[in-house]
Amino acid sequence: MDAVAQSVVHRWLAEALALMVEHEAELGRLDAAAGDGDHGATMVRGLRAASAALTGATGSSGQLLQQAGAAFADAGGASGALVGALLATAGQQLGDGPCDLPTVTAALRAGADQVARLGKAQPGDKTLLDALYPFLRALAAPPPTQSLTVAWKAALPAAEQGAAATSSLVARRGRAAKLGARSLGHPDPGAVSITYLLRALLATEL
Amino acid sequence: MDAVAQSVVHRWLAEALALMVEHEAELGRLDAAAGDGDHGATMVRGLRAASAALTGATGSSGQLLQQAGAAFADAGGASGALVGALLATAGQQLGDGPCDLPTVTAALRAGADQVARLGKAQPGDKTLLDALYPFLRALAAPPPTQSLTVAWKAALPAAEQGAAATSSLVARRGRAAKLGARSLGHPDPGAVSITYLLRALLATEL
Amino acid sequence: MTVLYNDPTHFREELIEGFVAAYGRLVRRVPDASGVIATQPRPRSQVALVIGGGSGHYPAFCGYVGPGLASAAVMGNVFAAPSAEQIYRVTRAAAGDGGVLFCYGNYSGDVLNFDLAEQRCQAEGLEVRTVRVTDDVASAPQGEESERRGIAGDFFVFKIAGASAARGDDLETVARLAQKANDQTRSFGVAFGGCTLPGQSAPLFVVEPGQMELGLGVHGEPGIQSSHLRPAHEIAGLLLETLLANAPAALPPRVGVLLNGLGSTQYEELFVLYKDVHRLLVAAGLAPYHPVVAEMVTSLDMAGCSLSLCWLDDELLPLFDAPCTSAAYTKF
Amino acid sequence: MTVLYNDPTHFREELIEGFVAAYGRLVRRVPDASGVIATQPRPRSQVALVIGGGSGHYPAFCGYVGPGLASAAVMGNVFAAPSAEQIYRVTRAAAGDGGVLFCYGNYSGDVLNFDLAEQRCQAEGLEVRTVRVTDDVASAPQGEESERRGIAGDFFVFKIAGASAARGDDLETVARLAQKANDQTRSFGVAFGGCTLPGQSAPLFVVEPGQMELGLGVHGEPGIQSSHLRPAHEIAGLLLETLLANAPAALPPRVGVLLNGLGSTQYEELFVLYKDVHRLLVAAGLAPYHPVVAEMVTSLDMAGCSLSLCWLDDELLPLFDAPCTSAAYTKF
Ligand SMILES: Nc1ncnc2c1ncn2[C@@H]1O[C@H](COP(=O)(O)OP(=O)(O)O)[C@@H](O)[C@H]1O
Ligand SMILES: Nc1ncnc2c1ncn2[C@@H]1O[C@H](COP(=O)(O)OP(=O)(O)O)[C@@H](O)[C@H]1O
Ligand SMILES: [Mg+2]
Ligand SMILES: [Mg+2]
Ligand SMILES: [Mg+2]
Ligand SMILES: [Mg+2]
Repeated sequence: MDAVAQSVVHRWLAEALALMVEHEAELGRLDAAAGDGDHGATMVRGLRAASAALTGATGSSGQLLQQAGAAFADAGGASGALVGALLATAGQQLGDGPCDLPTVTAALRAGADQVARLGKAQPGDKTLLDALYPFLRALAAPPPTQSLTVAWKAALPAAEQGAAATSSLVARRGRAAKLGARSLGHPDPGAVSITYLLRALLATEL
Repeated sequence: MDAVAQSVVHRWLAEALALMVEHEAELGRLDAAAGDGDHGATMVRGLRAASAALTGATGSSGQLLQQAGAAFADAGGASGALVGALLATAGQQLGDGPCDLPTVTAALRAGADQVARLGKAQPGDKTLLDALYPFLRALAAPPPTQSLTVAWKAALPAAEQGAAATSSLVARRGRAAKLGARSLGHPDPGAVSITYLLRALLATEL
Repeated sequence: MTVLYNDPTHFREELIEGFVAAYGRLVRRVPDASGVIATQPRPRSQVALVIGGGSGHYPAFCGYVGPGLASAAVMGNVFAAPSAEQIYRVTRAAAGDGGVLFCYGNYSGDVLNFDLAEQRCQAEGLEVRTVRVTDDVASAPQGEESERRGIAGDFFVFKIAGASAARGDDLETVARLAQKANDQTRSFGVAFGGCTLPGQSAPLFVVEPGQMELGLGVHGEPGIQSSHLRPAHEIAGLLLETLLANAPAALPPRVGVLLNGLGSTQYEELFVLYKDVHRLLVAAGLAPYHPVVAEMVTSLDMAGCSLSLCWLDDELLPLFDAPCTSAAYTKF
Repeated sequence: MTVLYNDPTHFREELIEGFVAAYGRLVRRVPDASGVIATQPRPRSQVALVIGGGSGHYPAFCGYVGPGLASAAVMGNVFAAPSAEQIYRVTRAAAGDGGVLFCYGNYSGDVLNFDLAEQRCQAEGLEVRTVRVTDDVASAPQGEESERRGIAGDFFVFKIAGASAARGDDLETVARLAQKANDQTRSFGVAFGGCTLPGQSAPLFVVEPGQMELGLGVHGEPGIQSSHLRPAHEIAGLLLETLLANAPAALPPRVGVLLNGLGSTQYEELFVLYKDVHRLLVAAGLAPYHPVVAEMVTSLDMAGCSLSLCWLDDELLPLFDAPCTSAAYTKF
């Protein structure tokens, strides 16, 4: 059992929750544009449930992430199921492995692929994948020996640009997909919230 | 049959309707203050129904007023029943009599008394009676030989002052009575609309 | 806002036509009158229960016409009592040989018009009795119960009167039981926003953000008093305290309960409120019986709700439980 | 506006408690789960109909639980699908030996969570079938019917599936009939104003005065398209034209009709609208069968309405006609 890595998951959840609460109203407004306005509330609910589930929990980072994912999923909605699966699958892939760049990248990729599978979504469908996949590509750029923190920080703009670029996409998955061209002109709320989840990890001083 | 008097009722109805349409929104607002906002609409509906009923009708002024009252009553609401009864009773009392000051005054008094009886209302209860009775008192002041038009014109301010003075009364009859002190500060809509009915007669050049 | 209409002066006529077109399996139009009558024939000897009032309160009044409930409903214009003439015509169409019970909310316009119609019917030899619903404790103090106006308590009074008529009770009995249901019913409500009449663009009253109105009327009348908005559980306490302070004396604890939405208050909000209402009812020693949380007497699109309690003694209970069918309320 | 609440994060929990407190004669809480189950026992061999979705749509979904309708409802947070975990727990509580039919509106979140729950149940040997409601013609073009979202058409699909399960049909048959009901149902709606989530102060969307939104969603999603507001009779024409242009091919003329209010649209307005809807239905050669004009699938306090038609062939008719009891819909 890896005491440092374990506390990373705890600290990340705390940072992510704080960041999400800060942006809850903004995410609600983004979701209201072509959806039902609850994305901020659902993300906050999911992170609260995950934090609560991990109170006093011990285990590897992988195990803790899996637990966090299961609790997050119980927040319901599309993002509960998808972000929950993202965390749980990444945790499963991570297992007892080290929190280094190649292992974490592979874990996140497994999570993203699971989201794509469950949601039957592809890049370009205006979903959280449009922030996640650019981020994964950017993470894969540096040499595998690079520090996770440095690589993560360097990759973050790719996620943020990916999220911003969803403004000019027409939604093909999720609630907004039913509105056709009306989904144009606003970034996808799920893509934006993913950038907050990713950014929160930096504040935990890996 | 009195052809001149008959056309007075027709012309009065036309003038009253025009005046009421002009003030419909105002009467609605007055009624909304402590009631349900429909007094203007009900008065207009009643006058429209009365006009329609009298289209092509012939008879004495008394008979025509009776018909007008019956049609007005079908507008429903408190004011439909009361103003309808006012007109019908006045018409009945007027009968085939002349349209001179004593006869018309007696007819209007009979109508007002019928309103008080039906509505179980007294002066001071903040109802249309608080415009009608001061008007009747003022009509009784000049000698019986005075022209109806002159007397009517001279009495109108008494009705208007009576209506305005209802602002400082607490309603004891009608919808507004349930609101206690909340009915203070606005004149009674029924008292105000009665002044329009009375004023309309002047425009018909008796 | 009222947005769906054609000519506002034809609103009542069109809504009656639409109602009859939709629910022709239950009601038909009374020819040449603003009202509907149950299609299913009753034995001629049964008392005819005739209800009515202004429009704008659906399902009151036409939604309550059907077997086990009202025989007919007279429909006025929005928030205006139907005229005596219309009441007379509908009553004539509904009456058999058992006499007629008029049942309606205690408002000046309704009293005037129903009383005139009653006199006319009586003069023609038709026996008519009247029970006015006076459940709203906000509208007159104790000791003046009969001056109170009728709000959602209509539901209990109509249900019990309709069941009594349907089982064949005579007019005397139906009137007595309707009166008893009314005497054992109390309501109190709160409003969060006013309603807008068809053709008008401003609501009848506006409630400032963070405020509420206590003691609402169901015609867009503002409340008796303004107050600051509170969390749901405090509003539950307020509703219940007011009702219990005005409860009828010395009755067994079983109460029918109606938490009634006025129009634009969400059903989910009513359930959140009901959670604490129920808890407080039980804590007060009352036994809530088959509660109803729904829109049973509305006020166009007004925001707010009222709580009604009907003390169901052993005489009223089987009538409340009896089956009925109507557009708005079916029980079996 | 949502004004009646305590802590918005407890809104779902409190509304479930209030619903169960009020309608304990019909439903009970599934222990440790966000859902309710019918109190009246069914034969174990019967198919369990499990419905569900986000809260904010009452009477969908919990208001449809009872004999002849759904066996259980899973309740998500406001406008959020219930989680797979909750669906699993409620399904386990509802399932007998006859297998389970999941029935819900076709939304990404619901599909994800119900599918995950279905996989888990199947893995444990419990037979589950799924029928998604896809009635909203505005949400995907012809040829892509299965991509459409579910709105008020829920009512017909649940009613028919519930009646099929109640008469003892096997899972295969219940699923086939529910699918058929869905395939023969079309809806289209218009919105006049958005709704406000509990704890939020601004509505999800605003409709400018004199405008309306065509092709509403029941989650406060704006319409597919904005348009200028028209008189009721023109809106009736628009609703009907759109539905008829999207009608299923070659079916007999008898149609179930639901004119559904979303929350703050007045019942009286719906009847005014229905007058012309009915006329146009008949003029189009259709035979409206037992129309329902009511709030059957709401969207909090959203203003607007939708028209649903369900082509009732001889196989579906007796199921639509069958008796049922629930908090929101009772037929006998
Ligand atoms: N099928 C899907 N595949 C991938 N992502 C999806 C899918 N459906 C929805 N999403 C994501 O979920 C987000 C919406 O989340 P949220 O508002 O919480 O859920 P809901 O749509 O149930 O209200 C969207 O912005 C999108 O990123
Ligand atoms: N019992 C009564 N006696 C005398 N006048 C009354 C009575 N009830 C109501 N009114 C009069 O009727 C007016 C209200 O009329 P209206 O708004 O048309 O009727 P409603 O109260 O039925 O909406 C009041 O302003 C008052 O003047
Ligand atoms: Mg959303
Ligand atoms: Mg009025
Ligand atoms: Mg009125
Ligand atoms: Mg949602």
